[in-house]
Amino acid sequence: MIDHILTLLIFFPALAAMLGFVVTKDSMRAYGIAVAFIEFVLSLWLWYAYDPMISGMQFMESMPLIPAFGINYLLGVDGISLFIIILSTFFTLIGIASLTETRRLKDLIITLLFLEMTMVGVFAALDAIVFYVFWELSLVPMLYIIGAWGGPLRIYASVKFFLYTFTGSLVMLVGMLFMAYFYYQATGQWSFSILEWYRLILPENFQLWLFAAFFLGFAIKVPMFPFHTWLPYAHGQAPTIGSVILAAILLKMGTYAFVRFSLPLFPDASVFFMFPIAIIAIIMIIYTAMVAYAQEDIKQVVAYSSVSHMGVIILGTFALNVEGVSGSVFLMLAHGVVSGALFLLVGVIYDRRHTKLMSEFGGLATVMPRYATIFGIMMMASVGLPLTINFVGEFLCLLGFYKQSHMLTLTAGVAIIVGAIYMLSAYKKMFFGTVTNEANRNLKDINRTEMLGLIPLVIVAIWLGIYPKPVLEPINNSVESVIQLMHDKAQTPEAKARIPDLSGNNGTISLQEAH
Amino acid sequence: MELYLYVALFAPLVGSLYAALFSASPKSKHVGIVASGLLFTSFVSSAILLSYVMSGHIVHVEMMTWMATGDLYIPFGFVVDQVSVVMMMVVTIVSTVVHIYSIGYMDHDKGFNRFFSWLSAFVFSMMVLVMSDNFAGLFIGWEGVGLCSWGLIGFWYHKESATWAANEAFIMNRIADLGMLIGIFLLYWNTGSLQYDVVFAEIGNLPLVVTTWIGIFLFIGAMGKSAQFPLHTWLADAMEGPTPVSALIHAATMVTAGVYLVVRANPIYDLIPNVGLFIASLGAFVALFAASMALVNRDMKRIIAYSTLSQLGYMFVAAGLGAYWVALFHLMAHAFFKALLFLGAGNVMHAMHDELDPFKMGGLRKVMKGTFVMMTLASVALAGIYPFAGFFSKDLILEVGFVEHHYVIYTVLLLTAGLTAFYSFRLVALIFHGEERYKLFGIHPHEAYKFMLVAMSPLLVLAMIAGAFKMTYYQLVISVLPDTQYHVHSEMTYWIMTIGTQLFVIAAIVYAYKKYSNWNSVPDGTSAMENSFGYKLLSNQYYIPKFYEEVFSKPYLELSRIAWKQIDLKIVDATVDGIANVIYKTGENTRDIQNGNLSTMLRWMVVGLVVLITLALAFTVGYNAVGA
Amino acid sequence: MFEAIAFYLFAALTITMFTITVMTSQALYAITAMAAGMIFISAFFFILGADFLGAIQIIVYTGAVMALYAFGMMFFDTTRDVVEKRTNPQIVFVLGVLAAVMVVAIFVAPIVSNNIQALYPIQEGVGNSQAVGMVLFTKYLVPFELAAVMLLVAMIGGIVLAGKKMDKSLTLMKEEEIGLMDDTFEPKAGGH
Amino acid sequence: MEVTLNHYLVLSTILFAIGLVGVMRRKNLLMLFFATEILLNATNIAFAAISHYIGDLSGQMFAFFIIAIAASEVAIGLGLLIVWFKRTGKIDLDQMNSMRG
Repeated sequence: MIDHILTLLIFFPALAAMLGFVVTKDSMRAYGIAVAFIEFVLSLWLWYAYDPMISGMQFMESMPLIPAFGINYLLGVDGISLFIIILSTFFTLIGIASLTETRRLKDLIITLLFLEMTMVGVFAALDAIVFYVFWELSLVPMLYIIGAWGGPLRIYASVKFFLYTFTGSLVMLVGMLFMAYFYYQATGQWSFSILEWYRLILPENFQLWLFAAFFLGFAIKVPMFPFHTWLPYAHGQAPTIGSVILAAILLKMGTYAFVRFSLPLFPDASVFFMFPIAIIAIIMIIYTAMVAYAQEDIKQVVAYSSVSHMGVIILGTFALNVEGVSGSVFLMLAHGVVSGALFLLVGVIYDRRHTKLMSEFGGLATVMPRYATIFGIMMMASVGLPLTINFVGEFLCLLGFYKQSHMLTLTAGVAIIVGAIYMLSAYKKMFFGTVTNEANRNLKDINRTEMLGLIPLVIVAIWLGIYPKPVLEPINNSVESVIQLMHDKAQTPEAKARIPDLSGNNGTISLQEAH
Repeated sequence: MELYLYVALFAPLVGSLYAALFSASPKSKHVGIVASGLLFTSFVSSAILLSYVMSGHIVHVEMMTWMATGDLYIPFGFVVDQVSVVMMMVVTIVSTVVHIYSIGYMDHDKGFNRFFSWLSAFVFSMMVLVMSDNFAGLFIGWEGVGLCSWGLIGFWYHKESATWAANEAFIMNRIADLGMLIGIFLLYWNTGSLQYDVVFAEIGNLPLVVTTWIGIFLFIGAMGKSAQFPLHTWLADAMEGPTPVSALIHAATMVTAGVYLVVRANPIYDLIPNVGLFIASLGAFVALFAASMALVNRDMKRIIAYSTLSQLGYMFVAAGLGAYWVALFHLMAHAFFKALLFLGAGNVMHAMHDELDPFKMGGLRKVMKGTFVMMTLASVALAGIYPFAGFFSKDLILEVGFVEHHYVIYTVLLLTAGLTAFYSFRLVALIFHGEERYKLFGIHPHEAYKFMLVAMSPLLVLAMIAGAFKMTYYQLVISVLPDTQYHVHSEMTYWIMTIGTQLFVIAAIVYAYKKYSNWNSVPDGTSAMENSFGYKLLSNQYYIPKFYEEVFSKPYLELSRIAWKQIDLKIVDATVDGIANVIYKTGENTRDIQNGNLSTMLRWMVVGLVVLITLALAFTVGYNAVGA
Repeated sequence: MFEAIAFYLFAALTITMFTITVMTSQALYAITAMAAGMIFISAFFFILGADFLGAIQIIVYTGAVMALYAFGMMFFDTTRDVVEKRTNPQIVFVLGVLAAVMVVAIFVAPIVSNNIQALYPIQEGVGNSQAVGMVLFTKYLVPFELAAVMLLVAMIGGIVLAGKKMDKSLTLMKEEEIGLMDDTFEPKAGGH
Repeated sequence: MEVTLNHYLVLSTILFAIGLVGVMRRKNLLMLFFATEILLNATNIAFAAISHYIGDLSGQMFAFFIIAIAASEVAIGLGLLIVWFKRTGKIDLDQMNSMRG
């Protein structure tokens, strides 16, 4: 069973979702929680069985799909993808457990389970086509969630979300096909296996074009400035669960793909584009933080803060050293936990008041102390206070990028200031002061169901902030092999200089050998 | 000894968590008692560690790994050496006193339990800050105290001014923290580690320019925490918090973290005397600058806050001039008498029902004997009168300035010493002497609980006798800090200086008493002095808060609005929608082709045919041209 | 010389006839002109030595196709003038001429013609019909059979389409009635 | 005065253009059918001519099949036309806009 655990992880939720159609409405919720829980336990088992000392792919599965074109059903996890998979199953569980939606609950849970399949699939896929299929499939349940359970502008938002990301990924598909074609030209046989592609050393000008093609697909997904505008709409209109999954997992697909594809495939191009991308990332960080500060809707604040944090992740990724990339992978998890929790928290208040405007609130700390406390903890995590999960990631990202550029990091570091500004002012508007709105006077504090979803997140946010080692270590080992691979493949002298050479200071096996 | 270290470190945390458990429930006295008890335990452990360290040992433990990736390795490591143990003693003594005092002070507050949770959490963060053996751990404590300061300034969160001040403090500190973070990055990439011992061993090998930058960035961090100009405005506003908080955080401990950082990083600053001189100059400037603002202020707590700021300036002068042990000594002495002063002010506030304007008080000496004595003695110590603590530490700083031939700094500090004495006794005179103006406002003052006064007494004792420990202290810390002696060259000069300073200070005190001890009216803003330019300038804090408001806060908000409404919605998003619209409109327009009219379709078919044929022709011609 | 005269003569005739077909507003003129044009075209086939094709042309077009059109026209009111739309006649002609010019340009340019080689050369001493037959029943047997089937299908289709319910005037029936009729596939009792 | 392949091709093109003009300007479906016949015949001439000048029978074969197709087209087309006429009473092209997009 452990040999096929990835297949199991991918298709178990889908099968369960199929079965879900025959489950009665009343027991659907319990059924959904049970399935998500089993899936989560399976993913924990995956972690348990994972050997953190091996940097290469583990639990690999392969099955030919279209042998003539080298398309295989190829799965595997390493330290980079392992935790994002666990995060996906974790958030699906939390999301289903804390569902407060009453309209067509059954459909919603089935959709979520399908979504879980696509998410796990994306992160476990090692074949570009399989990856692409899951990548695109993930749009469908999300489209449905926003379009069916969303706010008044849901159709606009969902169509925008779909078309925007779809356009980007089509360009990415072209890139993938070209990549396979180059592989064919170089070796005489077709392959879409990412690990096979890793071995390919492309001429620099090819790398630039391919990098650009992949970049567009990933950047829209992340979303990077100036492709970010679909996100506020999607978040603004999506139901709570949609926002949670979107922020926690779906956005991570973009940054994950950068680490999985762009970096090891195109080391020279990565170095070439490092500074332009870093500048975009910095614009993202500061500009969206400012936009977040101007928002009147608490959910939009969280949405824009997501973009801002994604900027830090991108910056860390393009630090191109172990510290930065490990930090960015870690920050993906951290941001997933924190922004997911923040969206859940916004959902809590939305369920009670059916408004998200901050001006409607004020003085909530008196009425809902527990809610204010949890919100405060998560806000501080989002601001990046040490000993919370976000700090580890942000610190490493900035530390890593500092090696590449002093001035840019200094500018990017403004993140910790502007982040504090919008978050604290939003918190002040919502929780501090006296209760002025009569409707708020008798609000109920967090109930048990909501606690069930939020407490684990608080625990994770603090636990991994204090003791990130169990997660950081496997990430570090896998990232080291990626960086080493990049260094070995790099051709231009600048790339050789920018990407550190790690050989000799550790015994990790490079990806090629592992494969 | 490791056990004592852990007890000293984690007892406050346990207290905080214990209090947090009850934070939602109504006031329960046991919370305060347990928290204070645990703090006392921490104090006892620190004292045991002190005796151990005094015998020449150092306790260094590594609890566990925090972050490890690539070459980066950051553990949770703690070191108790001669410097940190001094800080630990200061922190635990003052915080134990403040905890016990708070049981009485916060007696009637609804958030009693919550208060203790925050307060103990603060002490824990402060302990982490001083005990850490690496810069990252220091940064944890650094941010931790910032967080607790935020929570405590905004403790009365229903007050707009309190929450505003809390956010201001946090954000200002964040600005400085960025500098500190950059300093840490520089250290890591140049020395490969963040451990103090490794860094300090390596620092000599670095190019001077790098060291300079490291020093500058770390000092920027210190500037924020210690509220040095231009990041000073938050400290006065932070007085919105409960008074024990002001005593503990904004006088005795947290604000001195910046000084501690410079003292701790003395091997770095020793290499860059230019930066050190800058630090000293800024310190001297802030000392005078803050003192001048305290002269006219009409808010009791703000006056003491400015005095804190001013004293921090003194400390930075000492630290900047390389007299690290002097800076640390003044830090210690200042912690005692300033905390005492604040707690006394707290008593007065309680008695006056949260009235802060000293002009509305007067004559409180009769009803508040204990507080009167304590505050007067604390003010004497602050003014630096022999044989109180302030004399030994503050005069030493003056001597340092003199001996190092920085006469400008020396003059400024001397002048400031006079101002300090003046405003301190202006305050004392206005509060405790003269007519009982509070009667006009129908207030019936009463003395604080007895146990609060008892709790304050250790501070009183320390404020009086701390100077006696000077040599012990000196012997202790020179094993870590550079042993710099400051002797004025001739005996004669020394005595002239000392006595001259004392006389100057006493003259200032007498003047203050004369001017204010018989004050009999509440100024209403009509007197000539209050309308003079100088007065207005000072009472508006040189218009700096207003300047920040106009130049930074408002434009930032405005810019944010523009970024959202104009750029994000009207440019970025509109472009995206525009592209979509172009495609949509194209479809809408070309839809006429598909109008179902077959004859139109036929025509289009012919158009297509013509186009295709043209293309075929063009390509064949082109092909032939190339082929030929 | 004779060939040239014949070519130009028939070319002129064909063009004239077809122009009339396209431009006239009288359906009867049009069909008559077209029938004539078809016959003139067969003349080209004879000139070109494709005797069999010429014969087929006359038989199929002037025999079968024209007869079909003639029968078809009986259903319609062909006596009145056909009103054509006059929205943008110049576009029509411009496009037509443009297409023609382009095609001519392609053909006249000696690009295509030089590169063509005979796959099935015309054998000497064998009559055209015989040669056609030989190629048609060897190389093009399957297409030929398919064409046969297609013609059969077309025939049956034509009969079914045109002959179905000749007694009904679908014009006077409502949409629903027609739909109903298609469903039942039987004429309603008491219909028209 | 020799008649070359190009003469035939030009003739064929001219006829084709006439057909195109007819296709475009006719609104009456029956007349449109005539125009399509012209188009088909124009190509037939080209095929036959090429066949002759190249010395290859394939051209004639194509013409042959085109004639077959033309015949089928007329049969089916007229059938449809009659059904349409019976339903609407018109054979006006502009009326047929049920395929409006």
